[in-house]
Amino acid sequence: MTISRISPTDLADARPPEPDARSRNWRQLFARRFGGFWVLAAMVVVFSIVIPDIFLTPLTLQTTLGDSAITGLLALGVMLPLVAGIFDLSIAQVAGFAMVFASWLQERHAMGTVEIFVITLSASALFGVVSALLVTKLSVNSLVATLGVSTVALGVTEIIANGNAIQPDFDPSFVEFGRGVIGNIPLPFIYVLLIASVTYYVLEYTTLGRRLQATGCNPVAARLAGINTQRLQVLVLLISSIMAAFAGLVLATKVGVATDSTAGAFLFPAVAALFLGATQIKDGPNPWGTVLGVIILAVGMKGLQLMGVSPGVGNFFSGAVLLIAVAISGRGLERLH
Amino acid sequence: MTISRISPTDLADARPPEPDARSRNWRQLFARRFGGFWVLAAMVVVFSIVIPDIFLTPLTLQTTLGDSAITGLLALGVMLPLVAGIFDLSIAQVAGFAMVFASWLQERHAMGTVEIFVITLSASALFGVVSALLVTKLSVNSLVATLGVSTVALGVTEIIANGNAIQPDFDPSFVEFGRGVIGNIPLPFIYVLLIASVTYYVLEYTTLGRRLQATGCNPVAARLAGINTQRLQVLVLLISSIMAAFAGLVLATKVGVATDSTAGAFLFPAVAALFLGATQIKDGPNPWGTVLGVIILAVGMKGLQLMGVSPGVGNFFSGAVLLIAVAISGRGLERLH
Amino acid sequence: SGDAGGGATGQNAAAAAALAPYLKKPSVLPNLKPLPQRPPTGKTVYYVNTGSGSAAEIAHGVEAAAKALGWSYKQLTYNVANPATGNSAYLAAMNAGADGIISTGLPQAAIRDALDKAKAKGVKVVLINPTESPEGTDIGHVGNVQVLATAYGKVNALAIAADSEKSGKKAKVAVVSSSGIPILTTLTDAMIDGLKENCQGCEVDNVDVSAAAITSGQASTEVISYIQRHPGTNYVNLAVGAFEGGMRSALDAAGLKDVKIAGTQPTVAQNKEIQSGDSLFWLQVPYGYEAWEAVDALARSFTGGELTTHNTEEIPIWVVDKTNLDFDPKKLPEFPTDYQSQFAKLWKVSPTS
Amino acid sequence: MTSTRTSPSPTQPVLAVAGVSKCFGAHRALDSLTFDVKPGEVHALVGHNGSGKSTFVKVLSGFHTPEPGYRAAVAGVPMTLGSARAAHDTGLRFVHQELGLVDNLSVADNVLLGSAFPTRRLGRIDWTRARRQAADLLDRLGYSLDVCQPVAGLSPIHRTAVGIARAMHGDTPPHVLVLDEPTAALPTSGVAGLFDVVRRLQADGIGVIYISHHLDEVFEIADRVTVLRDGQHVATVPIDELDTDRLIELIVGKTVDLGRTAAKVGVDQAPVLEVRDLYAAGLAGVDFGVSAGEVVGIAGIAGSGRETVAGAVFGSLPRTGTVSVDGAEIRPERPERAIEAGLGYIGADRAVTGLIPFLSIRENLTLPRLDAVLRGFFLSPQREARDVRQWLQRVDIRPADPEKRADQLSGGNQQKVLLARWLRSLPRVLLIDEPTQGVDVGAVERIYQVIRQAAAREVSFVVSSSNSDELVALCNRVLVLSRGCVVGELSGTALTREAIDRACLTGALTDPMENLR
Ligand SMILES: Nc1ncnc2c1ncn2[C@@H]1O[C@H](COP(=O)(O)OP(=O)(O)OP(=O)(O)O)[C@@H](O)[C@H]1O
Ligand SMILES: Nc1ncnc2c1ncn2[C@@H]1O[C@H](COP(=O)(O)OP(=O)(O)OP(=O)(O)O)[C@@H](O)[C@H]1O
Ligand SMILES: [Mg+2]
Ligand SMILES: [Mg+2]
Repeated sequence: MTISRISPTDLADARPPEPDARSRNWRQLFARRFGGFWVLAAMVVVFSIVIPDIFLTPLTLQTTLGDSAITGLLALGVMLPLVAGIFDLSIAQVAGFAMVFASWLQERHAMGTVEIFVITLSASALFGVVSALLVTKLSVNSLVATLGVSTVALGVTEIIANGNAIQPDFDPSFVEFGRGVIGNIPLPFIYVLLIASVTYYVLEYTTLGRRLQATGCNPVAARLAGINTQRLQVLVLLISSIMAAFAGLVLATKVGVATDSTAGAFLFPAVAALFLGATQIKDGPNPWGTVLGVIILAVGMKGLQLMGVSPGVGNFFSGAVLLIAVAISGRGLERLH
Repeated sequence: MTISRISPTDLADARPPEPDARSRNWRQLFARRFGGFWVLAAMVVVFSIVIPDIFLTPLTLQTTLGDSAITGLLALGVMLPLVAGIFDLSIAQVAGFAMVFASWLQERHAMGTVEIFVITLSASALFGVVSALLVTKLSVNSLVATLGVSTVALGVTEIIANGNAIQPDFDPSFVEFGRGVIGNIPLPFIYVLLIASVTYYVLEYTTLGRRLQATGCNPVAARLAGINTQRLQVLVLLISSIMAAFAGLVLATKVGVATDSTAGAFLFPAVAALFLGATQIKDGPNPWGTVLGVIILAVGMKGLQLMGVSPGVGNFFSGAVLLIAVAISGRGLERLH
Repeated sequence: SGDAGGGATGQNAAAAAALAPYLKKPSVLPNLKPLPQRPPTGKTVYYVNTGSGSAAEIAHGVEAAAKALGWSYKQLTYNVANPATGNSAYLAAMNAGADGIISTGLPQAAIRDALDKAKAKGVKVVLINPTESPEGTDIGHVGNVQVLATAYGKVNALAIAADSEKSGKKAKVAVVSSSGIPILTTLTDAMIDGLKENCQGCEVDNVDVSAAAITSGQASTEVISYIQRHPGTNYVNLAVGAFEGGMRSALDAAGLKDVKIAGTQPTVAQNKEIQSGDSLFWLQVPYGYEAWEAVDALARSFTGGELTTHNTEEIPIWVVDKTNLDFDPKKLPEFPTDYQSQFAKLWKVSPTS
Repeated sequence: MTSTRTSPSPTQPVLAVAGVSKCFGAHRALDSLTFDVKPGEVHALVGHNGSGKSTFVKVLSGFHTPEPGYRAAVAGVPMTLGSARAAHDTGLRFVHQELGLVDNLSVADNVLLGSAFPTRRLGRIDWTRARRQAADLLDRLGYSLDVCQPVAGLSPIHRTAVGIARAMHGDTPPHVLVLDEPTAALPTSGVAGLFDVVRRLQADGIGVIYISHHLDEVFEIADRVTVLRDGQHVATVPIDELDTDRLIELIVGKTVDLGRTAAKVGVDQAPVLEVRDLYAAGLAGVDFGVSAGEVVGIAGIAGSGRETVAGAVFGSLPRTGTVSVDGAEIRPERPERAIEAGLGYIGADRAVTGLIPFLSIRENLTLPRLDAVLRGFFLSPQREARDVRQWLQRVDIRPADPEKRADQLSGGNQQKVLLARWLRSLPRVLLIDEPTQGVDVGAVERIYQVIRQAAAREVSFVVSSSNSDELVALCNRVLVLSRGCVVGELSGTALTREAIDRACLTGALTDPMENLR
């Protein structure tokens, strides 16, 4: 028994079914969520005019992507738990732990690549386990739990490093893992793309992804819709600590010297890229938006470094770009409220 | 997405303090919310046994309180906006800006104390204004806005400092402002106590405080109830930037040398103390809990330093204390979920 | 350790004598040969800059020296927090046609890639004040850290011994170091040796301060805790001026007004403290001179000489205390006297062309 | 609450607006509305879900800023819309659909929050006076409750009371009071109390805008009715010129018959859901069974435990006792187990317990049963969209845009999304609190139909409702609760509105516990 009248909403019903989510994203990308692309394009144009000979080179592409890969890995590592409503502040220090621990295993115990990989990832996952216990069993707010775990991880790292800069002799093959290049694309950035792709598919096209999003938006309702929200929280915290450890291993092989203060500095840039990305492509934290955010900030920094401006200008610029992009695309952050 | 968990709903579980709030607080203090006091007492006992001659001295008291004062000022500066549901990440870098800017005004322009005070506080308040515009006019999430403002503030500070340590010649009276001692209590710690008292009074006993709490608990309901939540958000962001500037001025006079990297390092400790304090005395962020959190962490660090442990142990310890205290008093953080 | 000798023994008096040369502003360059001919013009030299205060001094020096040689000077910045960007800056410099690259503050392991490429391309690299000893023979160094740390340790010991002699109190020295800067153990060891030789009954110990405390100017709180543990400490010696932020005010506030502050590599802040009497002495580092030396190494390698000429060379040391502070403490001192024209003469160019 | 001002002349409206529009993006939620209220008049505003009623209220209250080009006047004085302060100062007062209470604060706080707290020196709140003011206000409205308790634990009646008390608080009495679905969560007894209050305000010359989907209420209290449809003004008619059928026709464009669920045959077969010895907040040992395809109603006055049965059985509330589905027992407080076993649950508080904000209607709808839209391991957007569109039609969600954010839907449409979510996942037993809370009369019919269709396909229902007509229309059998116990069961011809109401009241009078005291 249908209601016999025509209203605007009824007419709307007559529209053809929505095209699938992917093509919609691409339409949005150049319609509603385009702020970041314009900012990126503007920067590329400006730098190409100001420093054409050194900016417009394959090397710039390669080093920009390479330099930003760690930030990207960490930003994606923060993103996944955030989708499920958990803010993991420990990620940078866990990466630092993995970096120092792996280097120490090689330097002190001359371990092989596989052992280093396995032991480092497992040890780092323990931090995720602690966070997960605190968040699920003791109902501690995730920011608080991971801030505490972050500080403990830093302490452990400092104790291991004992103040030294550790210079391991990794296997050449393992060094390639952090320093390799395919075409002009550094391997670490390829990891970023791979992880973003996997995360994207999981979030958009799997049951797990849908459940993570629901948990993040309203954990009570998600639980009453049959989602084991605690198990998901444990899962994302484990994954983020393992992703952090992975980033730490890349960092160890890429940089070649491990100190306890290296990784901590990546937290703010990673979070900035993530937040910037949360206004791009779709509402809220999302993998491709995050990658775009990473690239925007990296290109800006790169251009300024090539112009030789002082690092202070770099920070001023990063902050300003974040604010401008967010202001342009502001609405996307509603979901962060 | 659920950065909302960080701020709005949770942090003020704010059982409304009725007239008898004070006496109830004191009862709670030794009943439900006692975790921190036990941790503090345990530490004092342990250190008094292990290192009695150097721990139990007026100098220890004085330096512990003095060292923790900046952390305390910043923690209180983050606390007030947090009650109203706003997480101000920019506070440490704004303090850094104030420190460097004030020192620069003296060194470069030989300004007098009053001018320095007025100009520094006003200039720093501009950062609060920018955050407020972003948060209220463009609906940008407060974490994102203040992260951006924080980065810009750091950039401006670096540009002013230009990589150097600035050593101003402040008036002796102004130097006293940061270095004075009354009895064994350093002036900066007295500022912490004063600000905590005023904040406590405002939050617990005034209309403004009640409205701030309502805004933090449920901004939509608060707006529907006729509260001008945007004006309150502007207000707290202005106050927090001014409190940050105040902390920066104390830091400038206390330390005597201003660098662009000084203040940033206080963010994590301040937030840790605040979170620790949010489990103490009453549920959610509160002034006296924050002060207690600051003191717990400071006493622990001081004791460890006096025992001569390596710096890494200090971080390990801070993280562990935060986690243990939060775990003991965990129930207070239930609301954060 | 050692008897309570004390007082004005002959040994302590010898310290003052041994210190005297270091109190004079250095005026001659270390023993350097003139170049065989004027170096080729038109070279491009890149400075990879961290943006710190001392890096800015060095940048000015490199620019001036390059100008004197008719070279073009360019700079690239990098982010110290992300060591990978240093490597990238090197690659960008080579890509843009650098003939020589000079940098400060980058561990060799972090730029290994770039160093390999530089070697392959024949681009000359000079590192100034690196945190480690040079690897191999194809990298130029200015300010060999091992050599310098030993020299700095010795001179610091002399200066403290001399002051101890003057005041009649035995020195009990706390050397503030961060184990993150491993070379500081060398400096401490040299100081121990130096004091043993010149100051009977004096003691030295390390205070290990965390890297975070240093950057946030909180080293002072750890130092005060150290002094609480080791009462009687009367000298605080800092390996880097930046460690000193707020030390005087913190010591004063803790009632430790008698503890004297001294050290190496001051910033303008420490030199102002010498003037105001808040610091005892500081060993100055001639950043401009180091920059010219780095360019000198490049010039030598372009004229058939050795890039590694300065690799193990001592940098001129100048101990500045209240008695010999003769420069505006708002700027870092430039020495050795007239070093620019001395280099110009060695390079067979006019000093300001 | 007597007016000290010069009363506006009886002919001059206390509130008059014209040309008020509000757009959300491309969606025009309110289209050039003209509306007025006279002093002492109750002007009802009705319309289907999403027709723009709450939007209008939020525009008046300054929560939303309207599109330019409107005119507005309060008691003849022109005013600007879009500022909460201006709205309050000119004498407009609101009880919003979601009431807008801050759960963590006390009753007194909530009453005084928007206006001024009484203060002493240094701006210190005078708690004694504050509590007295709040208590007096509630007292004058005919409610007595402890003003120090947090509103989080209050019953719906008292929450509504707090909302009204807050609206009435202030130095100047209001010109206009706006009540947006104040009775959606109220039991019948509460409605009568509310009307007493409204009549008293009316007598004071206050104009009242009254929004409700309960048309009997409209006929009882309103002087005039304005009907909205899709944001557009349909008609404004004095109540005397209307009857129920005519009003329904104005709202939905046709007449509606809610019908009655066919009697269930074969009720004696083994129960699908069996509840034994259920204890929970407000429940003191409840037993019942539900057989396949049966619709069992739960009736009872407020506080009888009616509100907690569904949540306790499902496990969203703590409970003791046994709950089994098809003979398999379900552990308490494990909603995911309950769902696996075949239960579904829609709570009365949809914003907290049901809706996932930020996610689209589509994502909200399919959440508990995603397997149906999988292709292999991955979700198939095409399948999902097709599936969801069916349900948008079936329960009449407006706008029928699967990608619309669920939290931007009107209250009634949110309820429909949740119903569709659970009907779609075809549980063995669906537990619903207040199934048509806030749902317009046209959609109610739709929802009943869908429930009946599902029941015909062997889905069982437990429906607790404060609306006796609803229970009669929907249920095969109704259990009457009182003080936490089942005191009666009505079915077949015995199942009438009068019988339910009588049983509810007598149950409360003949309390089994009374004899023990
Ligand atoms: N914040 C918003 N953003 C976008 N659309 C909105 C928003 N608020 C309301 N709408 C839309 O405006 C229209 C009118 O909603 P409104 O809440 O006024 O309906 P209503 O008449 O009160 O319905 P109900 O009887 O269900 O409460 C609906 O289509 C709704 O989806
Ligand atoms: N989740 C809860 N937490 C704390 N107390 C609660 C909770 N739910 C209900 N209560 C309290 O339990 C008591 C019973 O609640 P209920 O809603 O059944 O009251 P009631 O008798 O129906 O009152 P009214 O007739 O006014 O509706 C009330 O005092 C209520 O405040
Ligand atoms: Mg409505
Ligand atoms: Mg009730």
